[in-house]
Amino acid sequence: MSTVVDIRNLGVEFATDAGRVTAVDGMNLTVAPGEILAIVGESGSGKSVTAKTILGLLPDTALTSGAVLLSNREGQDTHDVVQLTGERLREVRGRDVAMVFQEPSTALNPVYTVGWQIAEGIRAHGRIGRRQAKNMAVDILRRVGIPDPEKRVDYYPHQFSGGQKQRVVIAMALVLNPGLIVADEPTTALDVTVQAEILDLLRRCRDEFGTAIVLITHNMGVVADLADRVVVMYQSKLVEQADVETLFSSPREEYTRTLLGSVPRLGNGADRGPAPAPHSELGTPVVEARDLQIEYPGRLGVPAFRAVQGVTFTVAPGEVLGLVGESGSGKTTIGRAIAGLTPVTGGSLSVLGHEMLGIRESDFRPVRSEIGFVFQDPATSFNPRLTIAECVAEPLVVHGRAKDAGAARSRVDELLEAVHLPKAFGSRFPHELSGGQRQRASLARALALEPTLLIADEPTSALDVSVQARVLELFRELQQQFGFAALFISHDLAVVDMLADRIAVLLKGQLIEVGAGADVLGAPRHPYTRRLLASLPVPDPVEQRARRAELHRLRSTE
Amino acid sequence: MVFRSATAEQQTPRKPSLFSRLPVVAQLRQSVGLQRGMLIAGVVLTGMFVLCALLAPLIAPYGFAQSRVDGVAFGRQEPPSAENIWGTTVGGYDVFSRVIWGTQTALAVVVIAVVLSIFLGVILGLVSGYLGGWLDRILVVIADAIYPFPTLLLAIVMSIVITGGQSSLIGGILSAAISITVIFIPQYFRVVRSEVVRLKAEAFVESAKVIGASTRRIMFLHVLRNATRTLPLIVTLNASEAILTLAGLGFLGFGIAPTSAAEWGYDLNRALADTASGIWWTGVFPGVAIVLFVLGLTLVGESVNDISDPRLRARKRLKKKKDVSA
Amino acid sequence: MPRPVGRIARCDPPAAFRQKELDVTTVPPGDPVSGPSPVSTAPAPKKRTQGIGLGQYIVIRAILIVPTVFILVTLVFFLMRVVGDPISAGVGDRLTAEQLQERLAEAGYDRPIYVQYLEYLGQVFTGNFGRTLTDNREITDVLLQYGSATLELVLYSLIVAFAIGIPLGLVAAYRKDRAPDALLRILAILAYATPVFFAGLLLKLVFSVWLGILPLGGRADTRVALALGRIDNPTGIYLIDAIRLGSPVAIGDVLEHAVLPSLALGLLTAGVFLRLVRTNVISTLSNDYVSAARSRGVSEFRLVTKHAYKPALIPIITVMGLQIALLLGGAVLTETTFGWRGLGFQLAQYLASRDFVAVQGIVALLAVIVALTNFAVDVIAALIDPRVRY
Amino acid sequence: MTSSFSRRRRVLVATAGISAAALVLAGCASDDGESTDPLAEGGSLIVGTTDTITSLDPAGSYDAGSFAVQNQVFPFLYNSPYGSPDVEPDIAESGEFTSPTEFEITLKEGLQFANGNELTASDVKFSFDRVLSIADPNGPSSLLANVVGVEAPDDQTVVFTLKSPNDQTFEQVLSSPAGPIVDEEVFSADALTDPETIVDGNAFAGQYVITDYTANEIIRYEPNESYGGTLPAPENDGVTAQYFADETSMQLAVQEGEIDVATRSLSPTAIADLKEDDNVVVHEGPGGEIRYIVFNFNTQPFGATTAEADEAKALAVRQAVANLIDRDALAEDVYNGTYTPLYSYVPEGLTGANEALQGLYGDGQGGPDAENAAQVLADAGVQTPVTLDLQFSPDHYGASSGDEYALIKEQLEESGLFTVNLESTLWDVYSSERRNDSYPSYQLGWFPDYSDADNYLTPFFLDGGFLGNHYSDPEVNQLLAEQLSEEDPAARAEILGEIQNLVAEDLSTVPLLQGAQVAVSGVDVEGVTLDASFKFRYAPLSTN
Repeated sequence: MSTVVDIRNLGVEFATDAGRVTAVDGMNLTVAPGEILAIVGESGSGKSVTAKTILGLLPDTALTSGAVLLSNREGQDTHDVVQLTGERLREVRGRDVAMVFQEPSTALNPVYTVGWQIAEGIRAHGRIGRRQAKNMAVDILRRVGIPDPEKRVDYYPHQFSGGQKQRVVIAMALVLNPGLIVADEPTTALDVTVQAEILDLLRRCRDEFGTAIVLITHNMGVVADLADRVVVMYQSKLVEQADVETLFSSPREEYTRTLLGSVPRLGNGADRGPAPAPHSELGTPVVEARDLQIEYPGRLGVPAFRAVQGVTFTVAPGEVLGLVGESGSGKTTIGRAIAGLTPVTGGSLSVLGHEMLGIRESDFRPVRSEIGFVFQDPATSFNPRLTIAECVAEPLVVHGRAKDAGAARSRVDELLEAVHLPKAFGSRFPHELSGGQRQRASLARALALEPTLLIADEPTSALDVSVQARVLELFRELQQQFGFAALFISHDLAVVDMLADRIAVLLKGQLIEVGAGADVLGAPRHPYTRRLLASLPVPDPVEQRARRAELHRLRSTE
Repeated sequence: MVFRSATAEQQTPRKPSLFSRLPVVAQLRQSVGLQRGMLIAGVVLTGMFVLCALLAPLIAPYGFAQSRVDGVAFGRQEPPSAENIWGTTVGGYDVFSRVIWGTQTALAVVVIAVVLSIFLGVILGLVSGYLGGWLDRILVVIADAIYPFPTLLLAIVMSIVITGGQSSLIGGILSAAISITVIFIPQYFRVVRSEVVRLKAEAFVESAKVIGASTRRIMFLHVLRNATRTLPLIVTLNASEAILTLAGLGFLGFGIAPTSAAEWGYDLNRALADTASGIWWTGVFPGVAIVLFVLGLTLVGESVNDISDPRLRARKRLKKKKDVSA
Repeated sequence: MPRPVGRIARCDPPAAFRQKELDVTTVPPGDPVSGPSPVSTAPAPKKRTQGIGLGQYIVIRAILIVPTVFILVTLVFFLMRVVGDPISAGVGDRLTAEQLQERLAEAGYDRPIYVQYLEYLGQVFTGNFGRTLTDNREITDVLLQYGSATLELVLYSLIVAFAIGIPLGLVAAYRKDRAPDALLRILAILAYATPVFFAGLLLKLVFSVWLGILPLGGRADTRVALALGRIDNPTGIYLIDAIRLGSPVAIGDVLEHAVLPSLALGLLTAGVFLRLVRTNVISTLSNDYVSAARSRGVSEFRLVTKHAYKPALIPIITVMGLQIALLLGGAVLTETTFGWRGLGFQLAQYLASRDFVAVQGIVALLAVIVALTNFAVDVIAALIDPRVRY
Repeated sequence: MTSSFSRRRRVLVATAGISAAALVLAGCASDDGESTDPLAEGGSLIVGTTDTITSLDPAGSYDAGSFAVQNQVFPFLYNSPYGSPDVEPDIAESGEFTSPTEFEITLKEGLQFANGNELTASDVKFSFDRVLSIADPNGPSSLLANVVGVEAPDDQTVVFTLKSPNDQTFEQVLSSPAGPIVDEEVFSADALTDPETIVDGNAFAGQYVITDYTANEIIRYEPNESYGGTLPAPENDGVTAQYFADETSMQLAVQEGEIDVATRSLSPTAIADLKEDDNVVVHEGPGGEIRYIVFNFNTQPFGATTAEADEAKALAVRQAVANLIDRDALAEDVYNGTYTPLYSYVPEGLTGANEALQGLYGDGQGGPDAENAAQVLADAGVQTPVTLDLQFSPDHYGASSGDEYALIKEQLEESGLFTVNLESTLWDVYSSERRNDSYPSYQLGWFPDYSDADNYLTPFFLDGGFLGNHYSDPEVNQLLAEQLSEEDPAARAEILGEIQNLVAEDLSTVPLLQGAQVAVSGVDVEGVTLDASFKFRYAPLSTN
């Protein structure tokens, strides 16, 4: 059989503020009908641009060269999307190729019902009555697994959960039964448990609808789970192309090997050396939470939102506690409460011997020198108007260890060195550093006063995998060097597994399981933990197939 | 959201010179095509008026309250001639000279009003936004109440209150400027406050808090320095509004007396009665001056706004390989 | 209120925005075109799903009108007391100092200001706004008579503004940074850079003086006005009254008189609307859901007029509400320019004669209108936004 | 309908056609074919004005705009016949001083209001009593300061008891804004009466009745058949008064023939323009309005409370000013002849007026004379230039005040004898500040309550007058009292002349200009009467 899409020598350039930027260079690839092709790569590798080119969705500022030959499902009709414009391009979109977007909450128009939005796509391709279009919408919603579609076809996007929204987006893509779906990071915005369901749905798309899928992702686990064939992109170019088993088992290119090697894997935590002693033997806990409750006050008649309800745990000196949970589980709230950013509303939380319930800021301020905090987003955690050196010196200045940033410079240099940043970076501004470099600087700042407790709130979730691996490595190194206790917050079990001595699992504000890393990950007691573990795709197609079966078993038993 | 600040930043690999980071200049460098054209047109127009204001004594052939030269009166409502190139007003003054001198009045009012309102508005917005509490709530309610109120009416009442009805040059300019300030403060207050509230939740402010920095240090070192991002834009837009308000005051007869200063709104007011008699030159010239000055400032303001907003900024469309060298 | 994510979240209804502010507070989101897409995203910000009901929201919003009106009335009361009194202003050049004092005392203006203030509040509380001092009319009568004139003018202007501003705004947004956009924007800026009185002057010069096809000012010819005054229970909105009168000549005359003032005021507002629609539609056009719709083959016309327009409407309407309130301010100048006897014209007169009772009454009404408009706009925005509705 | 079928009318008809179609579509057109055109009724004379009306109720107004209306519809005991400043009985049969402080009036027989109510002495008493008892802040009660009480012993007789004896101005007072006679069955005795009540009650007994009244927009007058006064019956079948919001529209309206007469007030520019227009006639007549500069005797240069107080020098300064003023230039350049030079305190046209200042100052012909001015100052030993603070109000006496005072400043400074600090202040502050001695010299204007020379003298120059400029001259006080009760008109005129001469020497004020009454009418309009009564009457107007 022929191909659904045949990309030949594709080049894309953009006009940006910095001038001309090449996004895709000399790209060649084909997708066969019913095939799932994954394009992987880190940010800026050009994978998303490639995907958008297939639909002719690039903005005016892009200049495209080469050809993207798109065939319809039956394979009789082929168009070069690059050459198409206006009405002809519009006809192809949705009929021959459709797209699934990364963020379902932005890909759905908030002010129209999902039924209307699905019907828009249908009615754009031929004279189809309103009623008939709606029937088609109900039908497709049912097929992507939306319960009670007759009623929910008239719902607005915000009335669906995140996973259901993504199902709706997929339904929209499927409704005209195109031969190809381009899925741009379709699960990145979702929690792992939901991600597994969406991946199943995409697999069904192929199996039931016979649709080919171009899957754009950075997540090697997702690739291993779903793809038939993989294309690796790096710096606008295609570096390697292979079927999925081959790629994971014997990657040819150095870059692919690095990429695969950077992916954190479950079970790697075991090599951290001897299992830590029970924490009670390590002295007075640095953090001790007993029946901790945290509420966010409601605005104007809204009942208060209880983010954390009755959580009890401790962090011993020198210990790394990993706090894991999906979005909304309250893990970030706990971290913020320990740092005194969010007030505690009930129970007890003792931080370095200070009871946080009802504490006054002025009483807590001196204690802050003992606490370091690393924020999730390195882009926003630095004052853009201060240099890196000034930012890192800030704790020293505030706590009177140095008169001003200049006086602290030698100490700042030491710190930068400790986080493997060149001294010269101190005089740069935050935006002149890459994400990984900024996160290192963030670590340097957090460690400036040699704190006894470090709180790291998803410190690597905004970073590419290879960068993430290096930052995590650094974190571990520093922890061993300085011996601080740490609360490491993450949604990624594999990441936590790499660092944490003990792991605590949160579900909807409640602590459902806590224990040594190996115990929690190796022999989870709580069904949620088990499902969480099983949902996490591993970067190994063979193993992942087995895990998928395990997940299905778990789901069916629940 | 995560990538917000990444956008503008990633594209500047080197630290640009101070000059090129100045508002307007920075945007001019970033702009392309029509957007650039509009910005340049705005800058040129505005610059022209500022020059006129500075060089008024050189440009204007006569004084703004001069009705005769060498003892010979110009005559009243004389049509444009060699002596009075844009004719004379009903008061017997030279229209051209009054239009030129009028730039001085307009500029003075704009500068005073904008400076005063920025100063007060920023302080209030910062304190209110960062500290919150009852002070914040009260200020917000007051600002909300005043904000949508027709500015001109407020300006009229304020100008009566401030001058006690007197309209000398300094008094007139000051009162117009202060009246306009009173209207603008809520605007600056709201902009700065919302910016401060946004910044308050930013990671870098929280990280300063975690470090243990004092409230004052956070407010001034971390928040204030970042909250002023949007001010250049509001300044240009408000400057144009200030001119319109001044003209409106003058038009309604609450402005500056003709013998104290030249003021376009006043001249327009007087010219209104001339329309039915077909005397167009007394009104058209000062009117066009207002329109062009406001147009210039608005073009600058809006272009700066569009260019600083990546969603609205135009970028060069790439042509086929031919002009790669360009 | 649930706080929806993203752009629309910034249109916090109670804190009404003005168009300029809306633009500048708009935090640039990830630049959609500056480079290839980022790989990883942080988990979406947590959204609070439980919110108050629409009904409750409306009630709270309605209650908020009270302090707004109260503040404005208070402000105007004290400001007006500082500026002078209507008696000195009215008959000050014919009375001796003693006679003047006597009259001031009789009117009660020599009492402490807070006593006068409390008395005024008490009156207002009972719905008694008093009588104008200069022409001894019930404030409510004044408001009804001139309010309807202003209402008529504002309605015409809004028709002009909507008819011009919205379609052209959509065109400009769609043809962003091309010639039509630049042209439309310059025209829009010209429309609001031109003081309404200057626009009025030019319009009058051209259409009334030179071409002689439209009247210079007023709301109707003498005969028409006389006839309109004679019908039973006139609405004060001349067009309606003229239709009730059943005279085509009267309708034509009334409409003719409305052309120039509504153009002058309407064009000004149209310029603002155009810019507002353009900015917001450009911003929604860059949203994923528009790309998503485009990826399904929805036509560009529908993308602009439906998919991008309706979400953009929420901020647009919020700001438009404010603009409508500001129209009232513009009405002062327009009415003065065209001799259109409405609230604005009358307010300027009363201000000049320092008739503070009248000014307070009109300002209180303006404040109520402004507050009600904002309220209505918030409710409409809430109705458009299903996230609030459900 | 009026003459010219203007350009606009044609367009109007065109739009009317369209809207007729719309009407039919809307189903709103009146279906009875016989119904007359609702617009036909206003087909009589239209008079335009930019006046504003404070109140239709005479007790609540003391201004020209309101009085102009009241004059058409309310009867007076005394009124001025067309063409004369002096008054004669109107609805009064006769009136005389029965004792020095009692003025007795006999009413005509069979007087009635348009609503059929009889007009008796009781109504007269009611009318004056309510003005005094309501004493509205905007009302004319101060005009009746001399009235102690009013009695109506029978239906035809009214007796006024006065404070000062033999008040020769009292007949004039009866024709003033305090004098309209109202219907006691319609008007309230202790509160102002709404225009609606007055119009609905048809409580009119003047030359006209009002049939339609929209405040400050439109008033429809119909002739009053039951008017029993001495003024002639209206020459027209009704007048519609249109109140314009701006003079430009009115100017165009009269040019286009949409209105037949335009009265107060048109700008000097407009009048100059209209004089060139063949379609309209510009009528001018003497005006009662005067403009003058007041000197504050305490704070003017060398005034009584200044550091270098010197009465002679202060007088010299005033005289120098009077010498330097070029009234012709002011009248022609600034006002295009809508004001005329005023050389005395009583305007030309009134009985007893003279030109006291013309001979005393300037070149003797009315023109300025810088040498005289220099001489006066030098004789008094005043060092020149004298710094003079001169105030004017930009918003009370018309927009041309600014031009007027700019020119005065020029005239004074041109000689090199003065340095003038010209300042302007909005009216409300101005009118209180001037009483507080804040302004050494300042602009004022005056519009008479009634057309008698006394009204231009007593309020100004008698001790305790409204000027409050600390001018006091016992001789003037004495003469003012004398003229008031002098029954012989010739003797009285002589005293009035003497007063003017005395004040002209002392220069309590420097009179500048006298307003001309101006009306513009279509060429086919007759009967425009602008006389020294300063009342614009609708009754003589007619079209042919």
